[in-house]
Amino acid sequence: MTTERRLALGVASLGKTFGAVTALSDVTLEVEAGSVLALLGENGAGKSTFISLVSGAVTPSSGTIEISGEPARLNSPHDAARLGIQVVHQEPKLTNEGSIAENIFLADYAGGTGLQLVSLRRRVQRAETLLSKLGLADGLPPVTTSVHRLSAAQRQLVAIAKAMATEARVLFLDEPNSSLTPRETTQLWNLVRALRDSGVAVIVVSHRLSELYQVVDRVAVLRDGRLVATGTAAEIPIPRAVELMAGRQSAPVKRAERPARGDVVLQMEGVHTRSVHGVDLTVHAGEVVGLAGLVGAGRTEIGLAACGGEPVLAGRVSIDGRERRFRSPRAALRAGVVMTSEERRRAVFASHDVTFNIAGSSLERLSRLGVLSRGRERGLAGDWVRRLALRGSPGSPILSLSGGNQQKALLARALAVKPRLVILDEPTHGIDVNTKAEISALVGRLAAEGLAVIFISSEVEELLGVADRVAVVRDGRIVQEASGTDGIGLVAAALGETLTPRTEPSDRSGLPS
Amino acid sequence: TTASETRKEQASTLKLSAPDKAPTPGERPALTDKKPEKPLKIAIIAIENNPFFAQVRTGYDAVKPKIEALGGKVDWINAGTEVNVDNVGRAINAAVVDGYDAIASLMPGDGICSYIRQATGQGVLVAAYNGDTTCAKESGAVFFHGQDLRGVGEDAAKLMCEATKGVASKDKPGKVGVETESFAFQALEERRLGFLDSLKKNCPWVTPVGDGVEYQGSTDRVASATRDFLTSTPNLVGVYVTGGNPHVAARTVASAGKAKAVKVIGFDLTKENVEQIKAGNLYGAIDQDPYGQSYDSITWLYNALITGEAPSPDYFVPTKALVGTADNIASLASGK
Amino acid sequence: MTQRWSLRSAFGHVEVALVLVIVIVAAVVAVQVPSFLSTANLINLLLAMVTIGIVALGQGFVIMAGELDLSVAATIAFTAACAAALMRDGVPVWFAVIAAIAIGSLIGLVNAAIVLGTGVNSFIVTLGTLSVVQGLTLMVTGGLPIATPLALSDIGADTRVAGIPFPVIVFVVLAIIAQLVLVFTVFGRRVLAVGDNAEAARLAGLPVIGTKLAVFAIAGGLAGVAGILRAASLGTAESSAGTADLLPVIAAVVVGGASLVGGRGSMIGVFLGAVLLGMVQNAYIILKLSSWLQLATFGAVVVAAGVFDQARQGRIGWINTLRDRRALSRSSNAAAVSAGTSK
Amino acid sequence: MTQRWSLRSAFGHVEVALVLVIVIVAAVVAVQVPSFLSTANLINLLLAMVTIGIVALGQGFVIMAGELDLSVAATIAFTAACAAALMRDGVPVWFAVIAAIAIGSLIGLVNAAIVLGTGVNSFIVTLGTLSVVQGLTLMVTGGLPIATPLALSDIGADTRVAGIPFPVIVFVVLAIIAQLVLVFTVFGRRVLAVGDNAEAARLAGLPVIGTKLAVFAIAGGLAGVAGILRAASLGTAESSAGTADLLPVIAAVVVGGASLVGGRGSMIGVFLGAVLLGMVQNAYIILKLSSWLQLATFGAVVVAAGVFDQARQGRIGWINTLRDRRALSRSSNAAAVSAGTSK
Ligand SMILES: Nc1ncnc2c1ncn2[C@@H]1O[C@H](COP(=O)(O)OP(=O)(O)OP(=O)(O)O)[C@@H](O)[C@H]1O
Ligand SMILES: Nc1ncnc2c1ncn2[C@@H]1O[C@H](COP(=O)(O)OP(=O)(O)OP(=O)(O)O)[C@@H](O)[C@H]1O
Ligand SMILES: [Mg+2]
Ligand SMILES: [Mg+2]
Repeated sequence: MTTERRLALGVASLGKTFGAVTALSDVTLEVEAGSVLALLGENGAGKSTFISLVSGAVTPSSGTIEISGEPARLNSPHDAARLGIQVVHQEPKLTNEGSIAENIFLADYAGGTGLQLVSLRRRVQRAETLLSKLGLADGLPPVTTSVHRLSAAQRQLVAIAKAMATEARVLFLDEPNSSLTPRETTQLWNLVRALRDSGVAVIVVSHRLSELYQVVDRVAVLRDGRLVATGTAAEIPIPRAVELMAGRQSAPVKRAERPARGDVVLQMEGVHTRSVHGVDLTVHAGEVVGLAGLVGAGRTEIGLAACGGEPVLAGRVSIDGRERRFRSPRAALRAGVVMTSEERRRAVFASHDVTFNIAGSSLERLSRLGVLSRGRERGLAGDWVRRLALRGSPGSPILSLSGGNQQKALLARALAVKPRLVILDEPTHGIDVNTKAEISALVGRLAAEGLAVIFISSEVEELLGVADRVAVVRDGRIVQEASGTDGIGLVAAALGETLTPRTEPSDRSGLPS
Repeated sequence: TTASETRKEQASTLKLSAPDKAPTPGERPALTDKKPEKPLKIAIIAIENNPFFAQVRTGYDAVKPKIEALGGKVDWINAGTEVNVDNVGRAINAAVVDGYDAIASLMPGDGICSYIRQATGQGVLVAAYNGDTTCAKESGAVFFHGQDLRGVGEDAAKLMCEATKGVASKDKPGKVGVETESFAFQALEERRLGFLDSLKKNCPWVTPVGDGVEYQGSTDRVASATRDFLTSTPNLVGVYVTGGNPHVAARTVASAGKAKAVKVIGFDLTKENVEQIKAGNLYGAIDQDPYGQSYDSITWLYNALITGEAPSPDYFVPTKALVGTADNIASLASGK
Repeated sequence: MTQRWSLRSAFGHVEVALVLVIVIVAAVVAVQVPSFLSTANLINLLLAMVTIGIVALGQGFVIMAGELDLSVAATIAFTAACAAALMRDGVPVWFAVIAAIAIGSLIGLVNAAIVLGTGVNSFIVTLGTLSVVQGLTLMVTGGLPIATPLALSDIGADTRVAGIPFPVIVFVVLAIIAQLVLVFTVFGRRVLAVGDNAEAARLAGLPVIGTKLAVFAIAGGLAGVAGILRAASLGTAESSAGTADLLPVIAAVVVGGASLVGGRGSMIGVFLGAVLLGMVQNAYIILKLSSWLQLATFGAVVVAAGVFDQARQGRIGWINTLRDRRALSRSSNAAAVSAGTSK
Repeated sequence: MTQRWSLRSAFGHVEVALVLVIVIVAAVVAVQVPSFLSTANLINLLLAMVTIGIVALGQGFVIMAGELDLSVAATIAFTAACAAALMRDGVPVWFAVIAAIAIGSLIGLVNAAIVLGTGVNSFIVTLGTLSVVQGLTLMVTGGLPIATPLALSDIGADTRVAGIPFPVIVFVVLAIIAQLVLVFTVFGRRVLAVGDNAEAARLAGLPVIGTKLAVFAIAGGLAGVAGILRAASLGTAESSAGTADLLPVIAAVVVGGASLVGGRGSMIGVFLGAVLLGMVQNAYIILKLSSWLQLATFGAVVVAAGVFDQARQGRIGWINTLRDRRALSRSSNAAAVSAGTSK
């Protein structure tokens, strides 16, 4: 497209080690201005590390970085920002007490003595203008709302707006769509295209390859911290990319055959919570029920109501035919009901290792008379590390794991209690394609063994791949149920959106400007 | 008006006539039998959470009905739980606002004088008791009734010299461990420094172990410091405690079996201290007549309000420094 | 829901909640002792909290930035002692005043340098420096008070402007400035952002180190101001003035609604927190409460202020649930009626 | 890199780091005064820290569970006073001892109930109850110490088993039990999990409320144990409303390596933290340090222990950065050479 090739970013022999772990080694890569690069790789491949290095958040152990053709020495994120590098981090980095507007313009506070005055009113106006320009205003409450009142997806929107608030030359998006629904993702891709056309280099990390391929020009694949391939999206189509990421051919995951569904495990009748209004839901043993819905629809809340995480204000929740009034998730756990959280940072025990994190819900089972058997604890953790192909040893600190692997540990925590019913809230949030398929398969297998599963996801395709039935949630109510392969249309329709047909990677049309 | 101006104007506000002679310490002063012409009230500012102040309280309890029989009013104002300038100052201010005609105030340190100046500036009669003497006079306080702190520190040293006669001498020098409640609390520093000075003068062969240690109101640390002195100093002959709880030191020395060799000296004849003196563990304690600190001060304030007469030509009216030792403790204790 | 919202907007700020608590306490006391509300007493009450209050403003910045500074309690006495020693040695008063504030800031900077340079929790660092500064005070004073010159008392409690003691004016002015700085300047926003999420602040390019250095320096400097004002009022620099101020200073900040983990707070809240504590102390003297009641009352008010703040924010989970349940059963009765008709 | 790793595994635990600091301090002191290492002195040193140490074990549980309990400082005196009053009134000694521990636990439960029921930060709640409990102590004692019967001194400092004072044995045994509980029991795990991330623990089905109730009850109960042992050793229950034990108790826990935000810590660390503090206090008597040096040394050791712990964990950012940068410049020089040849 552009005749003169302008390099926005170039790195040579970039590497990073954390203690004994090599997160990235010898990566040499160039990104042109005005292009979108997909950075692909399995969990722990080094994608986030790459971004941290190039955005000045972490000092590289080796290698050089050039920004716009100039060698750059990045001592801080501030240095990188001055050179036009903006990042949407995998975990949104926001201040909790700050308002949406304040977070969007947080970088305004970066320079100067600090004695400049701030105008609250102007900041609010600018934030409103920016959000509506970006088309993100609909998904968010008023810009004066504190961030701690937002859901994970809403926080992600704020983080995106924050990165867009400054003129960027290089924009990194680390899993920007991981909790977004298709509609918001489409919106985001439109933004990305517009930026690309104005000459920005955009580097996107995402495990939702089919969504991602709607927008990318080039693809770079990392495996075990090394760059294994680069090419145009046409040269490396999705199946090839998946192969490169894994380093092997991946067998297509077959949907496990399940016996006919068993007895009713969970029955919710007219359940009300703060933001759920009269939900009826039945889940049988051996059945996977998906919950679909837009951001803030109330899917998490339904799960919490079922597992004692949120007080049920009215209605009945029965497990195995007995009415239960769980006062806490602990009571639910005793009855065989567990839930995994959609938000990693609210779920991990950050100062402890993988074993501690996996064994968290199973302590009683691993102990006699209150004394813990550390051998059995290690055994349990080791088992699950193997079963989920978790990359990291049972003894490694949980925070040293990549995001996806942390997610696996949390999944293991829930499954290790051998529940009757498991509620998985965005369990594949940030998990790579192969693992996602593995998790889907695992869920299928467990269901086949008689487990009842509620599977909450904002990815409709995934839901239809794993669920026997999908319930669509809107405004705290179940508005539709669908099953079967043609359910996708129904669900999409119920969500009030048309799933965009997969656009060709080279397609450049449809830019709103 | 700035403060420096006001301060210069002071001292002229209160005019009392002085009697010819100072009262004899120890005897309880007589209360005038005149009734007040208009309602009159006197406050004593104190705290209430330790054995010493419990004794002060008994003096107050004794004098209160006598004055109230005459038609006056006396109140005990709790300044808080800790004797410090902020607490006592706050209480003085509150008493002034509350319309007291006279206040007997504790003296936690020089800083209190500015509050006294404020109070006397508003025509309130102020007396100082228990603590330091130097600046209250300039601030307009009518008298100070209490211990001469440096003086009793010196007395304590003399007592220590006497106590250690048998165990230390010119040829056989001895050590004394000093335990102070706080290195930064003025009254206790006077007691500590007076002790150290006088020790050097009176029996130079008995020398302190360093500057001493601070126990900050912790009985545990009185005990542990005593034990530490005992183990680390083979020729320890004495322990001197400037603040509360010398009985803990005495007990610790005794349980180490060193009561004969190591003499403990402290202040105040509280119940616990008396017991330890009787048991032969505490060599001596110097009393400061806590009963009189309240009883006498309040009496004199009432008299001054009615008769316009100060208790003494001197500003400083010392309390009787009774020294309680095994020899006289029986009679002292029964005399109370 | 709407009801909850209107309630919230009425008690929308910690300041309003505190003012309410203050009014209630004042009313209760004034009914017993009317002179409680006399101008003279109100001035006493403020005057008594000047030291704690000013230091609490500085501590407020530190706490809102996610740190804690225990050492300020010792800095008050140390700066005053240094200034008094300087004046005693013939240094001009104005210079000694500036020196005291500078020394306070310097101590703050040392604290910050240790915290930032080693990553040791500021609680531990300042627990250590608290003791070190107390030691230095003893070194300077030898444990005895140092008298300050008459000229210094021009900024002391005896100097009144329009009937209000000078230190009180300083306190009020500093509280207002602190609040303006916190809310309307970039620095203030940085403090809150850094205290809320230092990592987010760093990634957004905010000068985390500079901000933390500044808050500790401010806290030390304000301890210097408090020390000087106290010495000026008392005419002497005490060497004891020590850890008695430690807990009240922190109490004023947290009663004032600041979050102990940083990121949230108000300087007007700190001011009101100090006033509330001062008021309680004043009240129990006026009411002639016995020692044990003084202590118990003080403790109860601290807890009550905390509970009130939580209730105001609608953060007491079980109350919310109860209310929601009641509201729902009311509306579902109504719904059942209408459903019954429609069936 | 490998070198750093071997270093880390050698100093792998806070306990090892503390033992090293303790050995260094001991060596420095013993060089000056050999008798420092005498059995008698070592026993003194432990005995001096019994109260603080036992209470710090309880505080350790509370801090590791992500809370803080300031009130324990007052509970020590209160429980002792209650027990002494009961014994004075003829209640059997063993019963009074149990009562003291029960009363302590009860106070802990009240603290926990307020914290859990209202969501008010435990710092504020226990700042308040600290004062309330001090008040109750005065109410019970009237400000006067209460003598304890001779029989109680059987568990006091004068009773020795194999030459070691009984309270020291209790302290050591409690520390060992506490460590075993923390590391090997479900309860210990829960404490660490709840302190690390209470929300996560709740959703994972851990009994958050029960665990927090338990840690506060343990802290109160251990304060009761400490109170009784102190009364037994002194022969009297003090009524002093002082907070002299407040900061040392917290200092022992954090010097012992526990994270103040919860989730991490060791009871052996707490034990060693208390020993280190006791040792410093003992050392300056032995070394005859001047008053200001006593305070300054104490502070310096607290800071040094913190810094040492950080360094051991390789957490001092700028040291790491320096090392990384040096490694980088070495490797990028190499890279530049190879890049030069490839061009
Ligand atoms: N701070 C750290 N300390 C130790 N190891 C780390 C640290 N950060 C990352 N790693 C390791 O570096 C490797 C790369 O991690 P990175 O977060 O870059 O992966 P990623 O490709 O972003 O994975 P994901 O898709 O799961 O987000 C992983 O093995 C991870 O465990
Ligand atoms: N702590 C809270 N305070 C206020 N409102 C909340 C809170 N938590 C959730 N909500 C609101 O409750 C509603 C349902 O939220 P929920 O998290 O169940 O939705 P969801 O379907 O899981 O969506 P998401 O994609 O955001 O996770 C939303 O409108 C949300 O804003
Ligand atoms: Mg990542
Ligand atoms: Mg959700």
